[in-house]
Amino acid sequence: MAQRVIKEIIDQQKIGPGYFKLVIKVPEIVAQAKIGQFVHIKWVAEDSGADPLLRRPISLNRINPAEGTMTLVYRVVGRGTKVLSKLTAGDKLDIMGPLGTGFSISEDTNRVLVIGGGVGIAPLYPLVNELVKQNKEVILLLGAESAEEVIDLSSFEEFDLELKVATMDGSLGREGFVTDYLAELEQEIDYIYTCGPMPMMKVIRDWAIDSNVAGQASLEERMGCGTGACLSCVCQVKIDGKDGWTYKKACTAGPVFPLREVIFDE
Amino acid sequence: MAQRVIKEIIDQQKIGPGYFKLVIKVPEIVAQAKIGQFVHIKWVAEDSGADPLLRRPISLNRINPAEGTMTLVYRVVGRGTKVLSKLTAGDKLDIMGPLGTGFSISEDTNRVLVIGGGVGIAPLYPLVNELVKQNKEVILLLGAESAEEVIDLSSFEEFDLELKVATMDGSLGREGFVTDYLAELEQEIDYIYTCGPMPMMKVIRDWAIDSNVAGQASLEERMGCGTGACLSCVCQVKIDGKDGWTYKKACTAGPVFPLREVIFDE
Amino acid sequence: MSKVNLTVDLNGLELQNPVTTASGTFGFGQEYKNYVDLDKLGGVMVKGTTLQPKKGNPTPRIAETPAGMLNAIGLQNPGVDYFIEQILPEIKDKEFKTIVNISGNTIEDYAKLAAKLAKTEIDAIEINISCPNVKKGGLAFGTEADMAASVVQAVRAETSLPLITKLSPNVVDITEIAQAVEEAGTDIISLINTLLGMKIDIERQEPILANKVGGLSGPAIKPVAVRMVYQVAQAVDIPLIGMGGISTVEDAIEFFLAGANAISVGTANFVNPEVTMEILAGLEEYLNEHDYQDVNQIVGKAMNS
Amino acid sequence: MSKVNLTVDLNGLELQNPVTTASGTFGFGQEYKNYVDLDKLGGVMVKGTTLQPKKGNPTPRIAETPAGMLNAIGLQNPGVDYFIEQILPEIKDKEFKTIVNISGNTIEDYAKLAAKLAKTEIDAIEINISCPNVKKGGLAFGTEADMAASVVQAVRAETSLPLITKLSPNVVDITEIAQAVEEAGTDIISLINTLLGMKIDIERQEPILANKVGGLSGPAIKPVAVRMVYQVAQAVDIPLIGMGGISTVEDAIEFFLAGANAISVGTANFVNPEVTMEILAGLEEYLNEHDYQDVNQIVGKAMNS
Ligand SMILES: Cc1cc2nc3c(=O)[nH]c(=O)nc-3n(C[C@H](O)[C@H](O)[C@H](O)COP(=O)(O)OP(=O)(O)OC[C@H]3O[C@@H](n4cnc5c(N)ncnc54)[C@H](O)[C@@H]3O)c2cc1C
Ligand SMILES: Cc1cc2nc3c(=O)[nH]c(=O)nc-3n(C[C@H](O)[C@H](O)[C@H](O)COP(=O)(O)OP(=O)(O)OC[C@H]3O[C@@H](n4cnc5c(N)ncnc54)[C@H](O)[C@@H]3O)c2cc1C
Ligand SMILES: Cc1cc2nc3c(=O)[nH]c(=O)nc-3n(C[C@H](O)[C@H](O)[C@H](O)COP(=O)(O)O)c2cc1C
Ligand SMILES: Cc1cc2nc3c(=O)[nH]c(=O)nc-3n(C[C@H](O)[C@H](O)[C@H](O)COP(=O)(O)O)c2cc1C
Ligand code: FES
Ligand code: FES
Repeated sequence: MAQRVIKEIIDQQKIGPGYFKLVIKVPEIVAQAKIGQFVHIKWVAEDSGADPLLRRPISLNRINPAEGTMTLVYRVVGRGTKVLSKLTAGDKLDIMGPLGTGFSISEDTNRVLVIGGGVGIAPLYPLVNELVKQNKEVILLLGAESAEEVIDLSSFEEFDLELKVATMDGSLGREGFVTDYLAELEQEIDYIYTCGPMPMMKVIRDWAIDSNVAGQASLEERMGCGTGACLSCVCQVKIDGKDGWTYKKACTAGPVFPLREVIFDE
Repeated sequence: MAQRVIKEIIDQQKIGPGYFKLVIKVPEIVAQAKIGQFVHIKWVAEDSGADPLLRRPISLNRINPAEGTMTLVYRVVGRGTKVLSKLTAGDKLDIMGPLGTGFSISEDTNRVLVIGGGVGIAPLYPLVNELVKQNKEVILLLGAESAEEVIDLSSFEEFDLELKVATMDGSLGREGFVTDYLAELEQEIDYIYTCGPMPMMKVIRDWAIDSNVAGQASLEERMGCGTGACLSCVCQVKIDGKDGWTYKKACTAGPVFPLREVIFDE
Repeated sequence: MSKVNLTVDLNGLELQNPVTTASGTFGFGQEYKNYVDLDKLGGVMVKGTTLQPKKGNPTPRIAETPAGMLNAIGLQNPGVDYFIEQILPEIKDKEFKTIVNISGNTIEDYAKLAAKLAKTEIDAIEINISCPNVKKGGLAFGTEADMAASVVQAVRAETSLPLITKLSPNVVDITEIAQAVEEAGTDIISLINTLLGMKIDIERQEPILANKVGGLSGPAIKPVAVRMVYQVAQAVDIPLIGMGGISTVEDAIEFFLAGANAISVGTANFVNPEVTMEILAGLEEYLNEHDYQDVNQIVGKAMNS
Repeated sequence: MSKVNLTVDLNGLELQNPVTTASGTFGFGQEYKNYVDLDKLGGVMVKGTTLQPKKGNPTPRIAETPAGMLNAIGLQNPGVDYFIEQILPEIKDKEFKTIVNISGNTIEDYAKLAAKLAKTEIDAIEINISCPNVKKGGLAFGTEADMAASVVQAVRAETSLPLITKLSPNVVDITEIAQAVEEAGTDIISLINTLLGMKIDIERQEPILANKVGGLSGPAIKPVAVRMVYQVAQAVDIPLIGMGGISTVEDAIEFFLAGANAISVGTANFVNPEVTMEILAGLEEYLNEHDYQDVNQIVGKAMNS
């Protein structure tokens, strides 16, 4: 059951250009958190007024029930994340979570493709960890602007999996889009998981449809409440029926949706 | 010439129940500051948004040109002062100053009465210091809720002057209003300076009119700009002429006005 | 702390306390059950309901603004029939009053909605007159006294349920609209709905909301809301439910003092899902500290100051 | 940084750049000379001026609200004659355009003010139509199209100075008023004036402002202002001066993109007295970074998106 707690930050580090990793102890939330879920957070500072007003949704990057901690990895893109990046150990965070419907892993899949792009790599660590634990054969494709922005690279390298990296500036792995690897996949795969920029996920979805492979995608949409009440976070998802699609709430039905059913702003 | 600078706080201490003393190095401003003037300040914090919005006017409690520092003493009464009280050395303050027309000292006065009430004592230290330096005979009356709220008491005690204290709870000096001393003044006085709550200053003004003693009072009014542009800070001051009074701007013509000409919300 | 009376009687609609949640910000209540003891709320204005299901607007549907937010949800909702059959059964036994916020594009829409709801176990209808009247070129019903009154009359004719009419703030003189809907038979007035606003993305050089314009809510609009409650309280004799930017108990008290008999919390639920419970506790404390026995004692206190 | 053109021609009123200061927030300019290089401003709308000197309202005259402030100064000013004789001589040689904001309670007031100012060396008149019309029971001139138009016509008849009409946001349809004043002969429209608001002191249980209600300004109202500029830009053919909550260059750019040809900074001067200079520098930077040669190129860019 999701709840709201206010807790002190244990640690915050800059981990790349505009990338930050924040650790916080919230046993209540961690105990229930599942892979692919997120928290809806707000910094608590002495002069926190009503500006900025809203919470910010951030995925769980590490879920550590033993220690009761969770890690969030985020990129500074606007005011809210900027404020967040200035907080240090001891500062407080107001957290709602765990929220949403995360990734699910089917027993029937064996060879699994995981593709992350940019900050979209953040929620993939717990997923990959679980896939490996369940002895799936994992092919992990990571894309980013530059080597410094490939989140959790060293952690992924410790797993027994096939790892390929593409960077736009060529500073690590192949130069170009991570999706360029798709055409070269040598083995059949059973399932795809992806999180990253919309254009990337669109390419992957089209490939998945062509290749007849099912999968899951984690989406982003602006959120008000985070609990399903405000209907601001809806995503277009295909369904059978009159119009062929419906709006589903990213904060409750998502953020993870069936890859091939997602309609990306088209 | 007043200016705007953003500088780091050197020190902040709690000096009484809800009373704080803040030291900041602003040589540009200190070099020009005169007794009775004020600064118009705003905290600068990472998450400073537009709420709270406005600056806060605070009087100069210590002006130290040798070190380039100034001291502000203030009481927490609302959101702005609360935020301010949480800042520590290294945090930044956005300061406009020095502002306003402060106290003036006439060569013709000799025996001078200075009366401060509550946080209104804050701007009186530089005044008393100057009066003593000019060899005036100073009678200083200080009033507050309790002993802990008598700002700068030990500093005043170092001066060669007549000092009397009244507290509402009787924890220091006489129990009751500082204005109770007025009736018992043994010597004629030439001039009065006062700063404090409006009811106190009203009693003092009436006494000054009755006793035919001139003086100066430092007033408070809500301020927008602090530079004379917005007309929010006006005080009613008597003048010769049609209506007998006019509105004068506390931020430029004041905050110090001729005591007997002030009309207090009547 | 001694016990104070928090029950309010809004012209027949009795609330166990005057703290309600604003339509569109609290879903159907259930969405907040992890954070709020729903049974402690005075009332829940459920999400705006229309005759037919509505998909709503494309996204982005919200944007953040200084101390506020814009929304253009576009009244996404499953339609009144679905509400009656699927949702109402789940909430009707709650302690809070279930108030259904209805929206239409013609007077007939409103009348039909009222007729359907009149037969159910809901506690009251809230008429959202900020919707565009398609027959009048999209002008909102709530911006002209006679249009507003016609909607209320049409709904009144269909039901004896307590009627709340929710005013739009995008008008010159809110008291004129308030008096018109009072005369047309509303039992209660709620105010304010959102102010029309816009935010532009300066990199993409286009409005952030897919719908371009949206409704401004949150602390930013509180001064406008307090002013309107204050004005309407002096202009009508029926009870008011005040809202617009309420985020703390201090905000709520401002509305009571301005003349509101009950209050509604909207955007603040997003910021702090527990805010309604905090307001409720804070209200009792304020009343106690100021020696009141009854919340009704502070209603309109700032009016004759 | 390559040089970009910042001059704007507002239907005959040429500004060296589109950054001006809003009436009532910048005095007569001189008050900010320690903080701002006044000669670098596009224009200064001086404090609202009336026929007779006005003492204004009792204090408190301002109150802080979430991301905004309320003011009820009550048009304190020394009167138009004093302005012409004592103040104008000191500012008329400045590089910025001197724009005199005029207020009246009757149409004749406005006409007389215009007649007096027509003979001086000011650069333009800004008509504040948010003032109450005493003959119409205090309804603001700016809330009805025909009243607004009458004021503009009366002023137009007295002067060939560039005329700016400043719209009130407290209306249902701002485009209707805009079109009426355009037709009545205004050269330029400025918008928005303040929204009517109130704040209550919950300890004293009365409104904070001595005048009870006041005008809401600052970042809180920016979304409303941007929306209105966007709407009016599509409804009229004359240039617009946009304002309402502009505190940063990003805010200013929102207004240009929405359709403003120039902008005005009000409340933000109080918060940061150097804000106009920062906006000016930031504007050049934005234009450079986005490869524009001329600020006029971005005007209305969000309109047809
Ligand atoms: C379920 C979910 C999980 C996410 N996980 C992560 C993560 O692990 N790491 C990370 O860096 N980012 C993540 N994001 C994106 C993150 O929420 C935004 O980058 C962040 O809200 C931007 O806030 P800001 O104040 O810096 O930007 P601003 O642009 O100033 O924000 C303004 C408003 O827009 C919203 N907004 C802006 N961009 C986005 C976006 N991409 N998605 C949703 N709302 C947005 C903000 O929440 C805010 O309400 C996630 C988003 C969602 C929906
Ligand atoms: C010239 C001058 C000198 C001052 N010097 C001192 C000083 O040395 N020490 C000190 O403790 N206080 C001083 N004050 C009062 C101080 O400015 C207020 O206590 C402070 O602004 C309150 O801010 P707040 O946010 O805590 O209160 P809030 O009530 O939250 O403030 C809301 C708004 O009201 C204004 N306001 C509230 N109370 C006052 C007040 N008494 N005077 C002016 N504006 C007010 C605030 O500035 C703000 O705009 C002085 C005031 C003036 C005008
Ligand atoms: C996301 C959102 C959706 C809303 N939907 C509705 C609605 O369906 N019907 C309605 O009458 N008001 C709706 N409103 C308006 C609110 O009920 C309320 O009147 C307004 O937001 C002001 O209150 P607040 O500032 O506390 O949010 C909505 C507001 C928001 C923020
Ligand atoms: C203290 C104050 C005084 C004002 N006086 C006037 C005035 O005399 N005439 C006028 O047309 N507008 C006046 N205004 C309105 C501003 O010019 C401006 O339209 C409004 O404040 C919105 O802009 P802002 O949010 O940038 O302040 C005043 C505003 C403030 C805050
Ligand atoms: S964020 Fe409110 S419904 Fe999803
Ligand atoms: S504070 Fe603006 S004139 Fe004094």
